Amino acid sequence: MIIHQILFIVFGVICVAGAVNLLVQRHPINSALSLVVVMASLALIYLLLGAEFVAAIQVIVYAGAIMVLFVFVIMLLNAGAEERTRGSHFALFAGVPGVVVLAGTVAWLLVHNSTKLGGASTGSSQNIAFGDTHHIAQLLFQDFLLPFEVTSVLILIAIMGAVVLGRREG
Amino acid sequence: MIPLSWYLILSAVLFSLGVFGFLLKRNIITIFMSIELMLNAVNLSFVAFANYWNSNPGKLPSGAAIVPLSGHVFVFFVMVVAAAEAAVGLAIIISVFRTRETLNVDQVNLLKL
Amino acid sequence: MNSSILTIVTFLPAVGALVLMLMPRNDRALRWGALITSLLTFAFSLHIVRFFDYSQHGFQPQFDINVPWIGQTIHYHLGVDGISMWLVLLTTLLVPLSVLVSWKSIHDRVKEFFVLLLLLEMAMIGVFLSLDMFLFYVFWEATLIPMALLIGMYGHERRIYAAVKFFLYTMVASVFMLAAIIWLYVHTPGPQHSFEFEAFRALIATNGAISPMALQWLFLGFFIAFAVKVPLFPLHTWLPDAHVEAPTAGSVLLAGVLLKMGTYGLLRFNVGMFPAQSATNAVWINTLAVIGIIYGALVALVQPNLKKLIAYSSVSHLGFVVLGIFTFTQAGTDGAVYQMLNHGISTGALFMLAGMIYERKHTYDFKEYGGLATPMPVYATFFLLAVLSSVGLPLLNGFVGEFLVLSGTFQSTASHAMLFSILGTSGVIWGACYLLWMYQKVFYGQIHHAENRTLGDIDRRERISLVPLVALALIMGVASPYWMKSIDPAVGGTVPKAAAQQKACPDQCTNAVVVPAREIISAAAPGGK
Amino acid sequence: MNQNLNLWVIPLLPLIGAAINGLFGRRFKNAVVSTVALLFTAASFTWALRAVWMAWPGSGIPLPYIEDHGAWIWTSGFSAHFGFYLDQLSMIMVLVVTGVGFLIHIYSVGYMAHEGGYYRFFAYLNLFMFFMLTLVLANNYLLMFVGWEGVGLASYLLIGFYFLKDSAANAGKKAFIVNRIGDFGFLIGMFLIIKQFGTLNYDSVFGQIANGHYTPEIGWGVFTITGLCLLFGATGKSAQVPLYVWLPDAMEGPTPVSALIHAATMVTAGVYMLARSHSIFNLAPNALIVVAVIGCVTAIFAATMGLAQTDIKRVLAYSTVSQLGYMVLACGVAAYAAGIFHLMTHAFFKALLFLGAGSVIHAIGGEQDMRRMGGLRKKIPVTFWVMTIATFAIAGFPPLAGFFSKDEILGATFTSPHGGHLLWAVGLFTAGLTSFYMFRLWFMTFFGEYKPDADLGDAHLAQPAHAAAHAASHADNHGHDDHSHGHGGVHESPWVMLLPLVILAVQSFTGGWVGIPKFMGGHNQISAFLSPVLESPGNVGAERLAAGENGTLPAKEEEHAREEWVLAATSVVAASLGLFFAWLLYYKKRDLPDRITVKMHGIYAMVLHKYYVDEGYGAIFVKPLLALSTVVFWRGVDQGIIDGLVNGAGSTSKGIGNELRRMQSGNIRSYAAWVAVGGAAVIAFMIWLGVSK
Amino acid sequence: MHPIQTVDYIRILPELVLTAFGIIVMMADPLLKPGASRKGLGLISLVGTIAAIAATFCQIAWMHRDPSFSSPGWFGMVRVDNFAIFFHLLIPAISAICILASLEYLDAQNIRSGEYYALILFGTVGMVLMSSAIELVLIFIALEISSISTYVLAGYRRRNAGSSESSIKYFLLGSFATAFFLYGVALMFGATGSTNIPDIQAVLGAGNFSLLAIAATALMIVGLGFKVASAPFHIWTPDVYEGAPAPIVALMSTGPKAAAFAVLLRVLFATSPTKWFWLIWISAALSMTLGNLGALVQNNVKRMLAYSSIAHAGYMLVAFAAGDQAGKSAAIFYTAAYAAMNVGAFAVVSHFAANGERYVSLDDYAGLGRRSPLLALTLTIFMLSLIGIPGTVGFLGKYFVFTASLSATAHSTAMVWLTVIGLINSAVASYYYLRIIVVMYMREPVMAEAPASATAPMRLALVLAAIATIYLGVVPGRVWSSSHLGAQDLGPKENPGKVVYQIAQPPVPATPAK
Repeated sequence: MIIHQILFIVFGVICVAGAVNLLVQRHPINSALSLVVVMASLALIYLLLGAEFVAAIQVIVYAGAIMVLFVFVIMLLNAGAEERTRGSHFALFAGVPGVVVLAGTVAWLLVHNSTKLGGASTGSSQNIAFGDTHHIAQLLFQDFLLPFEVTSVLILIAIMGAVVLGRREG
Repeated sequence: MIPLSWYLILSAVLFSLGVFGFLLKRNIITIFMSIELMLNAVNLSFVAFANYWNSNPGKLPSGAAIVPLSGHVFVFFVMVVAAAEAAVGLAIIISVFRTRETLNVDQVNLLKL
Repeated sequence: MNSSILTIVTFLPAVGALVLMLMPRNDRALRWGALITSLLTFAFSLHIVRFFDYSQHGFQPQFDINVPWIGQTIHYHLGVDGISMWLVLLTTLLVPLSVLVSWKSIHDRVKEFFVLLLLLEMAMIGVFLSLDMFLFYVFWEATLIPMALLIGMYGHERRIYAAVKFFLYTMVASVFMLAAIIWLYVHTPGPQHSFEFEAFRALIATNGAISPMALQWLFLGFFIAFAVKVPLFPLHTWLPDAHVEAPTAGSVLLAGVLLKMGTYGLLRFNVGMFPAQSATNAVWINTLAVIGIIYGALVALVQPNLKKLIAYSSVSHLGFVVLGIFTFTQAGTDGAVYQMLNHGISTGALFMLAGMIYERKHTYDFKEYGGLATPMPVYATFFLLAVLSSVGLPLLNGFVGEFLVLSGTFQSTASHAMLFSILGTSGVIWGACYLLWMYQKVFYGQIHHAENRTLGDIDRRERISLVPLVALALIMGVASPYWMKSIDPAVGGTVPKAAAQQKACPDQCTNAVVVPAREIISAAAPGGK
Repeated sequence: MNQNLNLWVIPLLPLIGAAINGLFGRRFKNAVVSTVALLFTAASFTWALRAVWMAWPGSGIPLPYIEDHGAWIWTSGFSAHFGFYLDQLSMIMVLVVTGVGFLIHIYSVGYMAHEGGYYRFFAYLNLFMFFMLTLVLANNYLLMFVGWEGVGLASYLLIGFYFLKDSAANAGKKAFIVNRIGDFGFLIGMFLIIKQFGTLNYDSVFGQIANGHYTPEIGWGVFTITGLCLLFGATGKSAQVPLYVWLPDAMEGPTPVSALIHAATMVTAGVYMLARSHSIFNLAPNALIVVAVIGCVTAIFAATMGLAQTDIKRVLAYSTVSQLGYMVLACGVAAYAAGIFHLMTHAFFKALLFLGAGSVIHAIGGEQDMRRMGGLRKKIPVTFWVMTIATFAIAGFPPLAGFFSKDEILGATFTSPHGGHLLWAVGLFTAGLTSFYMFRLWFMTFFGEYKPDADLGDAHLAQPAHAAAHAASHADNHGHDDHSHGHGGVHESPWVMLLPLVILAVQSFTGGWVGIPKFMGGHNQISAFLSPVLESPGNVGAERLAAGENGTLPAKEEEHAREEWVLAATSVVAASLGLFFAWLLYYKKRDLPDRITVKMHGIYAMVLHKYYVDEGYGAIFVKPLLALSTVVFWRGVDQGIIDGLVNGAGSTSKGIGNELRRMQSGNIRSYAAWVAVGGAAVIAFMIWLGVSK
Repeated sequence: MHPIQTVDYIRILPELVLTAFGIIVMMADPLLKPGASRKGLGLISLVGTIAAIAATFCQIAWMHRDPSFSSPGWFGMVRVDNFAIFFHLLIPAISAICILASLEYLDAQNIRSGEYYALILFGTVGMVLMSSAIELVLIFIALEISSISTYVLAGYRRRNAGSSESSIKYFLLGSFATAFFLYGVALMFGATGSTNIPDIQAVLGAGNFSLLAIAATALMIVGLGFKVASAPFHIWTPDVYEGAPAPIVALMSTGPKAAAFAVLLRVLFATSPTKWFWLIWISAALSMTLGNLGALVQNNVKRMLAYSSIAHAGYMLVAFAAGDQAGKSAAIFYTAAYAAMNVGAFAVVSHFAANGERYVSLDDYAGLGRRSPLLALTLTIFMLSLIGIPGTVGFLGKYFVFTASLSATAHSTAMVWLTVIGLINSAVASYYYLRIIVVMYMREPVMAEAPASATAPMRLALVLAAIATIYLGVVPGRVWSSSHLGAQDLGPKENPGKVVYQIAQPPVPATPAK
């Protein structure tokens, strides 16, 4: 299935490029757009992995809703390009190597275990579209009913929190 | 056949880039975006593992079958939470901006030592 | 009554403190309240002496009360033996006197003062009565706070430094004891572990139950906590500061009781639980004790400050106690216990006296004194008696203890005991030096400061507070068997090995032609037949 | 048979007196105070007489008589009781103490009449009596030690009676501390006895020695060490070298005190103790030698110091030290009975001398410097005569008391096997010196002209530096016994003071007759009386004792008698020489002493300054010790090292805390970096652990 | 399809009750006048927390009747065992006291907004749920609920720059850490195929402890370590605590922390203690040391208490490191102990801080013993407890922890050392707690006027906290035995439903005196 590999590589590269661009761009709006790129390509990778439902809400919720919110706030606050202040040497000189170590360790671990983990099957074997809405819904409204319901509380406080913080001093 | 580790490494790379973003970006909103990036990376891992368990069905010691889809469900919840966090987080950012008139984290350091 | 008397004695002060806390801020009523509470406690503690069974030998706690407290393993276990009984009595005696000496000197935050004082009393009594190590530690630490607050709230210029130093010194040291206690606890045979003193003792006595190395560390864990409290050289530097800054009542109780907690701990727990480790460590401990005796005295000799001098004298005196304990002879240990009481009385009296002069002069500096015997003859007399008691003049209490300690040490088979005894005996010289020097500085010579000419002599309240101590100094100097009859058998439980080694003492009156007082002897000295 | 002597009454009576006066005396009139004090002392004396009478050898009460009043210190390992012990030795002591004590009480009534703190004085004096009687009557060493320390206390209080004067306060303190140094030895000695015998009771200690088949130690055994320790104790109390320094200073006390405590009774306690412990010493020949040497050295040393003193009481003080040296010497040559005999006679004449001196001082208004006296013979005749008797007695002229006792000691010394002749020679020379300085005192005080306003400049001294010191020391001494009398009228003392003088004079005269040796035709009753108690060791004095007592060796007795006549004669000659030189220098050619001192100012200054012993002690022990304590211990170890470490630990923690808080930069990115670094570390560490397993 | 049974609703009864009250408060808020005091709402929410406690007792009763109550419910999502019950009681109680303290605080700060209470209630829902959730999804959501509500509450003093800074710091770093946690969950899912804790435990227990699982554990430790403020993830704590409103600090330093510890206990003991022993050991030692040394030099009381909270997390981790039954019990007990004293301490701070949180510096406390003896007394009690003076719960907490660590059979030498480090630390710590006492009692007041006297609810809060501190310090038997029972429901030897929670203290055989 070479096409899958090619697709993965293409979207993977776009993904990483978007992420790097997020870091490189100085204006938040550019960063936000880069993030949208990352998310979109991730949605495609999800599709490669057979996660249709996830791919769909990735686009709808993330790229659609959340990123709009970001852009909205950026506009609202009229955020300009960030100035390169030197607030933290520690982040640069200890944090960056730290992350490199972190990433290196995880990468080594994954490569090391890659044989054991085997390959991701995409549409090859038994249940191609195992991540479709039907199955998800069954899970979500039975096994994961409680979390789902509890999410309502989460959203409630998110709304309330946003209202409380966002409204003018009364 | 794409090795699972490819996905995972992609996920790890994205996660690390997210962390770098947090460490290196000055704009609070961008930093928040970096966090979103990290969450996305995590989601990728979930989906990849779900795929893995789907293709390598197994049983738990309790006798029940492994449900690969719970990875997807997890991603769903992560997104919900991310959305909620985004709402609150951006509200907090607005609140900070109101008091400090800046979005530069390096200048949000009243509390220290 | 017999099973609850210890509980009553321990917690009556706390109840009093609670009542005081709820009372309105009427200073007079508060003072009386504290006085009555402490006197009641004293009266109840007399019950112990009255109904104590003097025929028991070894470590046999009486008036036992033992009920589970926290879970199955931590017990509320109080008991009294011949040693702790007198220390409790000393405590209950000194507290009312402390209330009396604070009558006028404390006029600010009176309520807090007496509440703290009574809480302190509860904790101190608890320390001496606890037979459950957990409970012991609880009371042990509980003494810390009221004392630190008394110093810090009612002390003099450098009070905060002194209070904090006192607190940290003791706190740091006692956590090691806590570690040792817990370690022992978890190694008591399960499944139901125990904090019982006896259980610890049995555990340690069990061959091979604990490695020698661990035993050594445990010993040190206990030792350091007690050594700081004693205080043993070189852990003594908190003491002068604490004393100088403390209010009179604080000093009295600090010197009179709190230091005894250290020596009591050494005797009961270090020697009582770790006989073998005590023996192997005795050499350096005794060395420190002897250094303490001489060093404390020498430093006392050059102090320009009355209270500091008395404080260093405590270092010296407590050195005798430690020496007596760690040479493991019956006489020496008897003497050490006796010396604990003596020191409480004589140094307590000295601190009370120092406080009285402070109330008049607001300084402890010798330079401000001189010639006070003329305006204050009664005061001078009391002071002289206290000094003599402290010097160890025969027929006063100090001598009995010192002599027994030193002669016991001399007879001891512990290594270098004879040398320690000789060096320790030199303490009688030093003691005379610094105390007489002090007495002269304060009372003799011409009056150099005009205002000293008109100093009032001590009034009735002050006399009442001093008389018991001075009287006790005399009585304990001539009638020591009354105390020994309970101390000696109890000590016999702690140093049984040493007691066995002791040569059987030939009868004292074989050649006596007339023994008019045979009955008195046998009455005074149980087991002395 | 089973008569109860109730010895406890003897010490208790003065104690009651002391208590009454001490507690309530402030509100009493002087008359009441003195009545109480005298009453209880007299009662005590009476009771002592009764006890002695009842227990007199042959009266049916076996000696030693012991009574026990229960435990004082009791432990299952060791105990000491309140017990009293009466034998021949304590009979003599108790009579001397109560008798002389009573007389001095009477004297004090007059002498102290105008002093402040009258009640205090008598309370102390009674207290002293209590302790002294406890000392001599105790039936064990520990109770003896009670008295021993107690008399030290009384001495401290009485020396410091004029506590407003720094010199008096200092002297009291010095006395107590120096005594304590001696007590140190006594204590160690007691520890050794306990170690050896398990008890401190006389009867069982001596009983064990008697039944223990001990042989005298060769070398340095436990008895020798014990003996030396006890000796050290005795040197403190009895003012022997090297601890004699307190006694001259003790003259700061009122004169009756000097008479009672620092001449007649307390200072002899050491001798008593040595005699009491003779069983131990008899087993320790080496210790005896040391005792003898100490005694001898003290005798000559103090006598030389006495030569140059100008303070009348100080002369007497050195003389006391010197005489105590004799007594110790006697003990050292195992002539314990002789020592006790001298103790007794010395108590009489030295008390008399002091009281007489007191009378003189009293008469001329508190002046103590002999150079301001002179010609008092006519003005205070009674005093003059009693002093004359005392002076001749101490100088050793027969048939006065001092002659017999001193002769006995010198005789015993001569026959002692341990370097006896040398010791004897020194003793003899000392006797001459004693005679000299005593007559010097006598002449300076009572003969010549009365010169109350004599200029005390540096007439004696060529070197101004010494003069300054001299003057300073005199300034201190001025105004002793600050009487309210004026300077002018010299008057005889009142009868209450003279009465004891007269009685003591009689005793000084006749007191020695109980010890007239055999060779003079006497019976030496005192020696016979004491012999059951004070046996000498077999190898030291048995021969002499045998000769003196039973006459079992008639051949030798003859030879001895001749020898002893010679010895007695020599000592009389020595005394006479002393008298002659004193007459020459201080009566006939009064300018001669000044000339001599100018010529020999080095030696003179040295003697005058008591060989700089006090200064030496100060420089060698006291000052370095104080400096050590202050600089090294207190400032150095305590505040520097220990507190430095403690506070250092505190500030180090704070320092670390201050460094650590820099972690808290306030920057979110830094914080995130911490989390990231921490996370990296955690993962790397756990993976490493997982892999390495 | 299994129908959802009544018992399942009982299993989430406290959450339901709290949510209901939260909604009531939220709905009632707009009905009140904008500038009016929201005290009524506070009282309603107080009732809500009490109702939650009552609901928990209902659960206990149910458990008594039906042992299967403790088996997982809601399709394996929650398990209300003794462990959960412990926190179901503890957390609403904490919230209740914080609400009591807030009633006065909000008035003093002129904050007139009822959402405050609603947020507390909803946050409590999350915390309560965290303790009973056994599915990582649910744990994650519950964690987010409690976190988000505290993010918002931390920024509630909106006029204050410090408050919003605290909020943003907490929010950004919290989300950052959550991402780590999630990553760990993802890896764990990959390693075991499940996100259900009992399943994970079963898989790992069966010997399939792959490196992936180790990495997953490590990442979850990072995330949860952040929530409990253990070193080296403690770094946010002082800043956030300093800026947040004092009653909220009282809440967030105890409630979410206790809940996070509950999760940590669930998660860590689902894996094998040998894997993370050294990690926790180091973290414990570091937390104690860094926390205490940092606190030594603080002058701001809130900040000092923040550092102290780091140190206390360290003590709790010591109990974790012990790893056995005793250790788990000790950790559980310690959460309650710490809650009692710390809520009290912050309640005093919040009362004393006055309008605008002006008085939070140590110097402001000078002479408090004179100006306001009762307030000083209560603060003293809490400080003594934090020091670990016997007679207070702080001492017993430490005692249980160190007993556990010394009795640990695995790594016993290392545990002895950890104990020694801990004990020395607690001695060092006594310095800065003592400093507050010293300042209150031994310095002369700088400000003449007494602080405003506490309102009745604040008094009630203080009294309750003080009573809890002392009561638990003197007779902890009941709480200790329930924490012990709770510990039995954790870890490999798990046997749900077997041990029934007991309300009464287990009967003690009367030990004869001798």
